[in-house]
Amino acid sequence: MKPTPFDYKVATAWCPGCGNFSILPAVKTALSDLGLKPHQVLICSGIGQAAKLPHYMRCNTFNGLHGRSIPPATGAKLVNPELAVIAESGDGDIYGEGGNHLIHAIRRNIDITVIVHNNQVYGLTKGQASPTSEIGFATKVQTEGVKTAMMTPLTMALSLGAGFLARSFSGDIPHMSLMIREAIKHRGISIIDVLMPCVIFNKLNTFQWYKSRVYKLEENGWDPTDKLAAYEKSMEWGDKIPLGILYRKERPAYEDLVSVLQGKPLIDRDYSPQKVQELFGEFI
Amino acid sequence: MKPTPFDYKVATAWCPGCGNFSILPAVKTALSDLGLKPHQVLICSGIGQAAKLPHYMRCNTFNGLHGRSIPPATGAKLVNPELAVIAESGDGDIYGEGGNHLIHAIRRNIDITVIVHNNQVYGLTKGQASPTSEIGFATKVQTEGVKTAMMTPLTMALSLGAGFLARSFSGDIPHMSLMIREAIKHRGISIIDVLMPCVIFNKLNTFQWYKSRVYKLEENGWDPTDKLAAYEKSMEWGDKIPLGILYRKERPAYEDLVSVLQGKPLIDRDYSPQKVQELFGEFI
Amino acid sequence: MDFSIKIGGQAGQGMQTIGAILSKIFSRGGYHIFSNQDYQSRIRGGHNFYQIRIAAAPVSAPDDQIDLLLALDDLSITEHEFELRNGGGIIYDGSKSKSAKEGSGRFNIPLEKLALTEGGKKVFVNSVASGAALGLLNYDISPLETLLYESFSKKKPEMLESNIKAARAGYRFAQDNYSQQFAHKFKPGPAVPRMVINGNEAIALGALAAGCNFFAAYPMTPSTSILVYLAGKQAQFNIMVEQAEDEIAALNMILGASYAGARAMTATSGGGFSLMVEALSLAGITETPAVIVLAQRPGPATGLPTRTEQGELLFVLHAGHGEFARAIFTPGSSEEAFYLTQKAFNLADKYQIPVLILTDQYLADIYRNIEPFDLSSLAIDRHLATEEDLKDVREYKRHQLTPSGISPRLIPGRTEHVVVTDSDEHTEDGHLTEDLDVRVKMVDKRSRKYQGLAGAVIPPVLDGPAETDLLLIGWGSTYGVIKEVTQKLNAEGKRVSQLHFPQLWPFPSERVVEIFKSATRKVIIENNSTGQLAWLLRAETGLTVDEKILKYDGRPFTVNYIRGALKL
Amino acid sequence: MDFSIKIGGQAGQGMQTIGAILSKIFSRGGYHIFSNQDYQSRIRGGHNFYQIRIAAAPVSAPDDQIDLLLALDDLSITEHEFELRNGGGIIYDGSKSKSAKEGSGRFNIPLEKLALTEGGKKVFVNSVASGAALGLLNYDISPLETLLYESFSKKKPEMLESNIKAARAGYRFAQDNYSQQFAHKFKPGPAVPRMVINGNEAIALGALAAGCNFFAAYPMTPSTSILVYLAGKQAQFNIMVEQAEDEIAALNMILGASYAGARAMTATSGGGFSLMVEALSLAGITETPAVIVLAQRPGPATGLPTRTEQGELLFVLHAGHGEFARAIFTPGSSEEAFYLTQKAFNLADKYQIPVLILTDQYLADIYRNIEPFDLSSLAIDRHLATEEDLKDVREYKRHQLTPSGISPRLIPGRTEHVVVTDSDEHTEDGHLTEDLDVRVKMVDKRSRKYQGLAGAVIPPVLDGPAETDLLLIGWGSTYGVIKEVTQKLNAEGKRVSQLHFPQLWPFPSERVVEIFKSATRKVIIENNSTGQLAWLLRAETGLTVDEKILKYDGRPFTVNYIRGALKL
Ligand SMILES: Cc1ncc(C[n+]2csc(CCOP(=O)(O)OP(=O)(O)O)c2C)c(N)n1
Ligand SMILES: Cc1ncc(C[n+]2csc(CCOP(=O)(O)OP(=O)(O)O)c2C)c(N)n1
Ligand code: SF4
Ligand code: SF4
Ligand SMILES: [Mg+2]
Ligand SMILES: [Mg+2]
Repeated sequence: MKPTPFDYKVATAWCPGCGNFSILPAVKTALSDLGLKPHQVLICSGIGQAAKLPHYMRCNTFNGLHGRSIPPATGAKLVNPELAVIAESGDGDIYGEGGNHLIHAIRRNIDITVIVHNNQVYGLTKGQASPTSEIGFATKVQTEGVKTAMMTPLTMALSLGAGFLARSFSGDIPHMSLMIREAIKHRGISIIDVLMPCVIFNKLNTFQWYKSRVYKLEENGWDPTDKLAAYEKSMEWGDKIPLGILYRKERPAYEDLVSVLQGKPLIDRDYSPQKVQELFGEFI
Repeated sequence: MKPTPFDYKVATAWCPGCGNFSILPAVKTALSDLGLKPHQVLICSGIGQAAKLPHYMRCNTFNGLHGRSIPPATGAKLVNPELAVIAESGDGDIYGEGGNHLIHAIRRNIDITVIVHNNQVYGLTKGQASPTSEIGFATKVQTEGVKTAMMTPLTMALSLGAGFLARSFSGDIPHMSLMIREAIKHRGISIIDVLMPCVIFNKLNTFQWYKSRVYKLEENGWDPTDKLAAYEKSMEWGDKIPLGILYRKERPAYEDLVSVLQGKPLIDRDYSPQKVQELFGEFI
Repeated sequence: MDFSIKIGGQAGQGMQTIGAILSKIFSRGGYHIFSNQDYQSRIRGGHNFYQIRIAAAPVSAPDDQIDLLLALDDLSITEHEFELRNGGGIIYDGSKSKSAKEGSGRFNIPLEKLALTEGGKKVFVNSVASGAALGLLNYDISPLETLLYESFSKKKPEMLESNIKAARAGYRFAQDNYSQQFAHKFKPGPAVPRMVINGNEAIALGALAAGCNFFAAYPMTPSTSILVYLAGKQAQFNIMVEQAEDEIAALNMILGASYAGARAMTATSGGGFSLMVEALSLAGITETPAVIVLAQRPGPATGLPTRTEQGELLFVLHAGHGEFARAIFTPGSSEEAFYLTQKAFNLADKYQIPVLILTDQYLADIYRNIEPFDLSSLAIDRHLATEEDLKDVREYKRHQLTPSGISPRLIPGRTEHVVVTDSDEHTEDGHLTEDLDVRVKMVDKRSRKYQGLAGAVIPPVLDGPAETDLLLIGWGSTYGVIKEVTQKLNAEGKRVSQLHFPQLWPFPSERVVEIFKSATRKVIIENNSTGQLAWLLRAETGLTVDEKILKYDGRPFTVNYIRGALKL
Repeated sequence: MDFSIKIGGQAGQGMQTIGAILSKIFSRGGYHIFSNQDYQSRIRGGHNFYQIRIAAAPVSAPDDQIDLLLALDDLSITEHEFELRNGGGIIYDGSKSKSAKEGSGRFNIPLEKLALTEGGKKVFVNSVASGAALGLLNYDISPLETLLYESFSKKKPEMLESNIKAARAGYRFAQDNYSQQFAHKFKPGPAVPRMVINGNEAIALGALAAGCNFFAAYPMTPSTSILVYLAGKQAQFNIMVEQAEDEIAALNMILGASYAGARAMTATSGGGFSLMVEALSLAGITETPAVIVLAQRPGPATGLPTRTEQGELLFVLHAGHGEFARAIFTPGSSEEAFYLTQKAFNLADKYQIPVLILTDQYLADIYRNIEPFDLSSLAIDRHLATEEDLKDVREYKRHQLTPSGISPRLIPGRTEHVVVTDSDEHTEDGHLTEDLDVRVKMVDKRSRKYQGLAGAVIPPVLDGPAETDLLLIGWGSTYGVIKEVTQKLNAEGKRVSQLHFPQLWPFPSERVVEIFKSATRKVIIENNSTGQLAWLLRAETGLTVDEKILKYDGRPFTVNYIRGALKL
């Protein structure tokens, strides 16, 4: 990997062989290829193995609560819009505990990028099923195997009107990096579901399992503007799993629509207690 | 309305003209037409004007927290499966505050019926936008009109694999009643989005507004088994709004899959503290 | 002069409109006013009332009795008739009233008919009724006309004329038919520019005066009016108001915004606050400033959504897992609500902590007309890292260990430094750590903030002699009513003092111990069922009180209630 | 005899497996064992350890020093070498170790090589190491073979032989090469059927013994092992275990289940509990029984996910908006964890309240070998409405006003009555009300439960003379270590007693006041930074202690730490 300004030398807490190791350079090169500097980027993460990512690079970091990476990203972006804001966490975090924030963030369409490290399992808490675990996947809690329908998150996101949806795979750093770049460039919320092996707790969806199934949409003349096609495609899972930009549509970002957000960043405007005087008349 | 065993004479706290008034008899007749008795039915509701419904009829009632009608319904149904269990609340409650429960309840597919009184507004808290409010809908909080995408809840539910999805309208009691009957008969989770006017806070989506737009799918030879068609149809909104069973597909309910749920209701089995002796060996 | 009007009716009948109109009119006429509301958790129907007290001297509590009942429905008569003082009267609409009997002190005014004939629509009943009340009192009608002009000339000019006609009709009818029969009369004095403002509006203004630029909330009575008020000021005050999908999002959003440089606030009630508790703890460990308004209502759970209670002091004090510093403000009046909210932001920024403002439905909704806030000495103190702080810094450390416990704070993106923080225990540079020595240092660092916070605590307000026979102790919204009780008892020659707490955490122990020394009988008055301040007082000082006067029926205290309980 | 083995290495190297094997072997050999664990919030790498104390007499705390270090990596040597007592030794694998030097007390055993040659895979290192430890001690190898047989013969028969071969190889190598150089030797005594069980397993067993039939939770360290344990017993014990989408759902689900007739429980840690706080309040007003286990870890927020703290006592005490009754159990041992959990369900059902079980990572994970639980006197008391209760009832009232505050409880669907409850304030029949007289009656009814609850409170356990020079006070997981300190000091001729609280709410004030009278020096020992019990004690009784010994680095107390702090 060529060096980037985002490099930060520190030991990680990931397991040898974990997919997270290749997501990290993909994020760093994407940011650096976009010409961003560490202080111009904010990563908000939740809790889980994935959520540790920003600790292993140089950038502004708000590592908050499990399931809650998106709300702080929302707040930060609205007031300090010059930051490139990424919400990054695991599948349990973003699709499970934090599901409500995801669905409403899609509706809100603020210019943030959501990167989900989807290992189809709860890694940090030692291997329980996540919303994306496959039916039949057995764990110490799901002793008879998972019985609930596997979530296909991009299908759900599409149904809520998301304007940028992509899938990538931790086995392909250039592809992840490209997806992240495109996602950040997209105005409005963008969501990237990154398939990655958890070598410890997911013995079903292994590196090889993914490797042998994934294929690239862009290599197959995919038209990412066709919503209905994207809907069908988003559910493709099994022998073949599509990677790439599933759907892309420009729609106005929240920031473009809300009057008070026009002009200087909110945090740079002038505030004076004395201005409140203007309101006294209402009460007299 | 013909009398039902679910009738309960009490003054309501609804406003004159409110759509809730006609949902109530629809629920009661549906239950009574199914031959159910009040003690065999449990309605779990949240908080809001809609959520007051079970107080105005005779049935088991767990009127819980705002946004949380589905989890108690889930718990109750799993242990006491002979009850017909309904989760009933407003759009703010079920699609807003409680969104995460809805999406995971769909994945879980327990045999409960979710009835959403969708007035596209927060009624009880005096008229803020809800997730189903239309773009441009102005309120005292959304002073410039709503800027976030309107949720089409059935699209989302479909994308999560729901097996019974219907829409009805408070202006048509027999239709609502039919939908509720079919929903209760459906094994697994069923969701009914009931459009209803809020005469006080929603001056856009009025009775007339709905009345002039709704049409019945069943009268148009609709095939509720075609998922892709259902997907497209679920997004139809504006000049024409479809009512009826949008999608219906049998899929195994959670209760049919989980071993411990086979046989007698959990609450009727024998429990003895002394049985724990069987486990001592593990520890010795 | 001390005159009370009660406007009663069903939700949706416009009691609030009439109440607001009359309050402003009498305020402009130089009177002191105090008004409180009682409403149910429904949008139409039921029974609500709005009570206005009009007095020559400042007043700070509702009267137990009334002089004029403006009954918009029958129930209002049966419910409140008995509250009338001798010489009081009832305005009602005989055409709508089945039970009301004519007779002395009964003023049958065809409110609806006049609304229809003069304005053409039922909505004009509000203006008819306001006019009628003024007519009965022989008050000048022009202040009402002015007010209607101000309200409608710009926003709904087509409604102006009908309103004025309706108001005049009501005025004339009352004057012509009944003004002789009603003993009370008063006239406007010289205009005084006092603000008729309630607790929530004062909080909203306080936030604006603090430069709050991000507010996220989820609607919940009785906090919603803060959300609504601020939403209306977005462009004018450069504040983004976001309705969050739930309360969890609301607090997490404002933490993100605050981290990113905003001055951020949220407001909610008990149920919503419960959902914020995890993020409160996040504010604690990430040292992110946040201002959180909790407008209490009776619990548990949904409880009584539109009533009042002070049941969450101890909850707020210990809310959040783990141990971390916070401050709790408990304003007792619109003035305190304003100044304390403004201060809360400075305190939150200085100590990088959550500051909680505990109010309740009663304070949220009571109106008093007060002197306009003095803005001259207010400042926005961000306490951000200075160039000096960063002079020799190569790698910025968001959580640098310092003697005060306060680390230099940078806004991400505004320097070349990166700002790193974490919900896990972390090193000085904000990265997660499992080094247990660092853990201890960080806990100690965060608790050291209490040294500064304790020094900055707003002392309890002692009103009355230090040597006292009876000390009446309260916090938050009971301030006004205890004040009136104290004044009355003193006027009767008793030696009584009031001790009011505008801040309860850090607890001002030293000062309390001192005050307790010279007081004989000590009574705590709280709108809850357990006596939470009494408990806190004992935990912090070992002191106990002689009695607790508690009320938990969802209604506020009244002067007579407290006097009765004091058995003096 | 009192011998401690520490097994150190990286996450994933199998310290837990080796620790569990050795613990059982020595337990079966008639020894008393105590083991504790220290691990990080990661799945592989880092540094973890597992320490086993093996003694002739009962032991209830870790030793500060060790006799044998089984170092699976280099770091374990550098980190723990200094803890070795004279005559102690280190087992390590020279081929993997860069820094370790040969020498006296250094036992270089080719663990990995033996695993590969004997078993063909690295995983057999666990068996090699277990064998090596026994070989060094000249302990019999057959208990190890038996255990391996029990573990593998059914579940993974293909692994059995290799494991036994590996174990034998390790045993033999140690015996042949080093057993002469290691002074410590011990042999199995007559078999004693004690249970090697940790706090979480004891809680899970307690729940099963209470007939818990619904458990919903969201995974969170250190509570997850309760979820995992119960999930494995679903069919056998007729308990449904559901992984909820979040903690809000978890508690709301169990409230629905409990309402519908189940005995329901959830377990979580601080962050998850924060999210449950709203539903806790719902349990309060709907009077729905619930058992909630909160396994504490250091906060705030994510804090130190795998460490221990007692930082949430006051949070749990006041958690939830509004005021409502609850009970808080604070077990100090596996025995208390079991019996109190079993009791919690009966108490929750009787008073129709939430019962909170406060434990922590330390208690959750420590193993002791204890006498099998005495099940003979345990019963499942549902306290449901009887035929008698319903005899003359035409319309059943779920929230009927009664002198005890407890209303007859019916299971929906099991009679022709309907069971109605509400998060709003409600009438006796469960329907929402805005009648403020009813409100007061309902608040009073719910608080009356405290009369019964206070009578049923488990008194604090006083161990040692009532007249004492030194009273060591603690709650929850500090029980064991304070017990050892007390025993040691008494053995040295000092007059010391221990006061342990297995239940902290309702607070057993009377008994404490009495006990305090005859104690001279009173010291509270808590695993937190503020002294939460000390605060509660003062709030409830006005009493203060002479000192607080606090620890908040995420690690539990040790005997020496407390002794040092006592400066005796
Ligand atoms: C409120 C809350 N609940 C539970 C946890 C415990 N927890 C930490 S990480 C995690 C799941 C992690 O799964 P995922 O998000 O998929 O991340 P991964 O470790 O697989 O990368 C859980 C449940 C927590 N920290 N906070
Ligand atoms: C945790 C929580 N947040 C907020 C509220 C306040 N609240 C009560 S009802 C309601 C919205 C109601 O809207 P909806 O669910 O659409 O029901 P409607 O009144 O429109 O039928 C809100 C926000 C609450 N009770 N609890
Ligand atoms: S547990 Fe799984 S996801 Fe977590 S670091 Fe290890 S391999 Fe990666
Ligand atoms: S506010 Fe709207 S939804 Fe609520 S009762 Fe009135 S009309 Fe119906
Ligand atoms: Mg994961
Ligand atoms: Mg609604």
